[in-house]
Amino acid sequence: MAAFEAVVTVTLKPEILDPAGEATQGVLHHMGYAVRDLRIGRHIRLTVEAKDAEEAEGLAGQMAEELLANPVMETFRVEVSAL
Amino acid sequence: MAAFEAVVTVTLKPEILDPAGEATQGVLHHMGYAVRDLRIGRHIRLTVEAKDAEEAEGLAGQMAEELLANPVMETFRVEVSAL
Amino acid sequence: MRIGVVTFPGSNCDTDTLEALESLDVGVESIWYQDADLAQVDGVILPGGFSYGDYLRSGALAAKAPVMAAIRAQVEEGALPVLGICNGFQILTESGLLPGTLRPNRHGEFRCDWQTLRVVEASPFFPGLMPGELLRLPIAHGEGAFYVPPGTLATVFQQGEAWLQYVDESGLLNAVINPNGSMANLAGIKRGSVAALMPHPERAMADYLGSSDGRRLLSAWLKGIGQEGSYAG
Amino acid sequence: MRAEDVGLSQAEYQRILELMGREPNDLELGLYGALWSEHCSYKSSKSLLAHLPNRGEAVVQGPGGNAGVVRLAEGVEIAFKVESHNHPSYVEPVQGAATGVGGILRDIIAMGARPIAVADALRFGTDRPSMQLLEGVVKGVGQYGNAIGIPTVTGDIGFSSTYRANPLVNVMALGVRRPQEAIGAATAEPGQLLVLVGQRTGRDGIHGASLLASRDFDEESQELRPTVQVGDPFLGKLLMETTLQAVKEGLLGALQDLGAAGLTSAVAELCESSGVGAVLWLDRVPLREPGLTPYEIMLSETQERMLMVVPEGNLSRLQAICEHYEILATVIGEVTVGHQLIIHHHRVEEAHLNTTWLVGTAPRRPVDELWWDGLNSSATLDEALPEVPSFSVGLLLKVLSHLDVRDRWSVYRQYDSMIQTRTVLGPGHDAAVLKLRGLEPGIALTVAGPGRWTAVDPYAGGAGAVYRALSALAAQGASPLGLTDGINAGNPDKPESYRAMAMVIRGVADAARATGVPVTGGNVSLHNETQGEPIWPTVIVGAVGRHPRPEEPVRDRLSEVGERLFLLNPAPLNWGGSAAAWTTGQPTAYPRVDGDRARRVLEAVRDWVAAEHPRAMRVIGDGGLGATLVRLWVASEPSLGIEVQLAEKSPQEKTLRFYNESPLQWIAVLAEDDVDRAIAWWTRESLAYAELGRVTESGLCIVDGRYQWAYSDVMAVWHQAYKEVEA
Ligand SMILES: Nc1ncnc2c1ncn2[C@@H]1O[C@H](COP(=O)(O)OP(=O)(O)O)[C@@H](O)[C@H]1O
Ligand SMILES: [Mg+2]
Repeated sequence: MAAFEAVVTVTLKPEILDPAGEATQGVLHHMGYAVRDLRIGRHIRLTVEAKDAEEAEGLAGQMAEELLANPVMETFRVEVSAL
Repeated sequence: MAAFEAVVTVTLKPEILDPAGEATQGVLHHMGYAVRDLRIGRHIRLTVEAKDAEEAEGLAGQMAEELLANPVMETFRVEVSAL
Repeated sequence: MRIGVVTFPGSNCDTDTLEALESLDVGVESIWYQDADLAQVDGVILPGGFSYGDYLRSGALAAKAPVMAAIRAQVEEGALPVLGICNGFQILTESGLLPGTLRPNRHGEFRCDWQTLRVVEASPFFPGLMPGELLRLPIAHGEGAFYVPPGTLATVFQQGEAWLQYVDESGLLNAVINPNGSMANLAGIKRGSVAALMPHPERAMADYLGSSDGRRLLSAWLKGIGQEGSYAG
Repeated sequence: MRAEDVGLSQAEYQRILELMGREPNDLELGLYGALWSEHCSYKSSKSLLAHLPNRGEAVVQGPGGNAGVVRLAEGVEIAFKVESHNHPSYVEPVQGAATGVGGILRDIIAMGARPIAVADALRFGTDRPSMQLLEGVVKGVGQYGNAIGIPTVTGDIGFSSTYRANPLVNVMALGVRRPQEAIGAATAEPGQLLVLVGQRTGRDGIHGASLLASRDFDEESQELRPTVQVGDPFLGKLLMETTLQAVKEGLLGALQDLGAAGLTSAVAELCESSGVGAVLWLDRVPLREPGLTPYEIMLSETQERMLMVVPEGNLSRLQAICEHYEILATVIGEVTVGHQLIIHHHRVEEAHLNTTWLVGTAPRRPVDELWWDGLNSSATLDEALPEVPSFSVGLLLKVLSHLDVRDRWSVYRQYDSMIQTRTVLGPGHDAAVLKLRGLEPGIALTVAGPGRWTAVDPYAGGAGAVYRALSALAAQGASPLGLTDGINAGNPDKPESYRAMAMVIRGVADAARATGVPVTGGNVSLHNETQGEPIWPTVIVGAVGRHPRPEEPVRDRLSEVGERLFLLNPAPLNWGGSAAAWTTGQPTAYPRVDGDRARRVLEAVRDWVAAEHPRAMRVIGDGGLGATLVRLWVASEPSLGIEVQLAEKSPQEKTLRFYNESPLQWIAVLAEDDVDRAIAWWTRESLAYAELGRVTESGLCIVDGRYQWAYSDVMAVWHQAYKEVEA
């Protein structure tokens, strides 16, 4: 068993409204920045014990599916690295 | 000018408490996952116009400094890619 | 005397604050966040509640509003008295007019309740509010834990910036009574002519609402503005 | 597209063919599907709801509008209604609950009223996943209410495993307006413009009404899941201010919120209630993502939108207000003479329908009057008493930790209950009390509806919910102005579910009629059924009353040693539907009470309280007399105690007295000096009472001199947060 760092990036599906993103973008416009399509997601990092990277990735994916992301409105991506 | 995608990842400094992260980790434990050090940050993605990647990165960094991250408790990282 | 109450997009305690001031017989003016003209007012309140839905971080988006640049200029220039309530506190730390920041509550929940507070230090901006005095005021916030980086808390106290603390009903500091995990139980901070607190004095203007201590606090602030000469010190 | 794809039966499709004289195209079929859905047309319940009494002195607007309206005082009117958001809250608890709050607030705003209070009534299962759902829902209610700045001043929570896959999220909202600000959907006139204000339209919640909320939950509905609607309280606040400003300036000809079935139901209901037609230019509707079809635009349930009907001359002023608040306003159509709804998209006529067909002639299930008449006299359920446990110290602790009885504090402290500075009594009391500035009478409001009662007798439980709500008003000396009811039940196509729903409605109707309080609006949520298991039929009754002196509400705690405790209107000993009965596993039928007598008791108690202002009052609620005594006690100084003597002799009878939850009972706390006068009053009004005991300085609760509980023991069970449920 070894410790792995997993980063689960959870983002809203493109068709889902992101009120926080819109408000933030609006203020950036007021500040003079020409940005668009600003969307705010979650960056979740955790440490998990597994026998190899593959297993760690599997575990993190499972956690994302069951808890960290809500599949009706979000998608996620998992990246794993050894610690 | 070209469009670039910038991802600003904002994370809490290590010494800052993360109640949401703790709560999430607690639920994962209940569900039987042995995780630790779970921390939740923000994953902000946006599109910005710039003449090259370097300028795009500079702009995103500026936005992060001025608005997207609070330097008292957060740090950030910027990644830029062409669209 | 005229007091301006700023309305940011989505502000929701602005009306309560205007009404509280009116009940104290002071002239009031509602200031829209895009206005940069503060010539008509002797003091400004940044009200509580939410602004911009408190998206991103509470107070972060409002801190970039044009009116905040004007407030900053006047604060730096002379002594525009500014009082931040709850969200107003968050806006003031986000804009750097007050030290530190307000983290999400320790327990991760929004918390609405009654709370006893103790005055840490007297201030010329609040004549009559004496050190050790207790106030009972409502709190309502999700991000109210005052935080300054390690090693800087002592400075806050040394410089007289620690203003109000959460205490138990007998006035004692204790960790259990701390509603949000705030450092040193701090509930209010002041710096120069700027003061701010997480609790809501405008909600405690009559006994039938549970307390009149908000009336005491706001009256003291108005009195301080009335005696403007005292700021020089 | 086929009829089934939009939730219509073959018979309904045939009816459409008859009406139109041709086949509808896909868009037209979609509109029928939405408007003839259970959720929008009330096809199964409308004929039942028609039996609810809805007239009264104070009624300004009965059912039919977006919310009922009653008169509080000269120049002040109150709009209020309850709405459900059950299915969406199961799919996404935070957003489902948040958009539920946003939705009912827009109903109130659509009447020209400024929302000043929210009350949430929640029902969940009892397992750990249900507690997580609860956490999400509570977060969602708070997220929207707190951010938009409307206090959540009361609510209620109940539990049963039947709500596990069908949690209930019913939200009531209340607003105030001046009569000259009255507006609604019934006053649109030909030539006026249809202006869509607020959020850009996306693919959110398409088919939410027709499929998600109008069918049982099963494997199939997983696939039909519409895109989740996300609430934006920030935009909601801007939209609210914009709308109320436009109303105040008299700019609008009519006003309608966009709720279930979005633009479709907003336009159709507006046309139908105003007796006009409309032309829509869908290509003008601002979109959040490109490429939405006319079908999607018409059925999208994107939140934070309002439909304003504006005389052309007022348009520029309206646009100026919208610009100030940085909110979008777009002319998307025009009101026309007649009843035709014509929908264009890029100059192509995409649909041409008669709005009367869409709304007025929507099918409804008829009610056999004989059958209806029989509902309340149906053979009373088994009245034989089961084995009732003996009185014991342990039973009270068990009842106090029952999920339905516990302190709701862990939930309501997450809600801003004081914003707007009118809250004199907020959550944690039988009724909330609000004081309006510059007005003598205040508002008392409450919600009630234990599923435990309707579960064992839908009729008596429905009536009991009304009595319970009215008892809370009476305990404040407040006069009821109106009721709103949220009916939640299973699949109406199943005879037992349909009958249960009908019995609940009958119970509400009979109690409302007997007490003379009109029902001015409400909501029906059916198909709360998953894989064949329906929820307990559940009604949420909201009551609004005029409080005689809001600055001095009647308290609900003990204030000093020597105060005397009385049980007002003690009920015949009964076990039915009580938390104790469910705890020990042997619930029996909930008691039925005589309506005329209920009215007399309620009026007598209200008049007595208003005139004599007792030290404290508390309605006998969840957990019966025992739990109610505890609530009084723990709200007081811990040094105070209670000493009670029960008149009942046998240990079983004591248990029945201590835990029965029959309606229309109160604990009254009196100053020693007031006791004689109170007894004289009660006697004159033939109000029965039993002396319970007195307030002591022991810090203990003692019954019959031998059963005793310490403050800390009681708090340890009663004050637990819901998270601490056993797995
Ligand atoms: N249980 C009920 N009791 C009384 N009136 C009801 C009930 N259910 C619905 N109504 C009335 O029927 C009308 C339509 O309700 P609804 O479709 O929920 O309105 P909205 O579309 O604004 O949400 C409203 O006027 C409502 O008050
Ligand atoms: Mg409506």
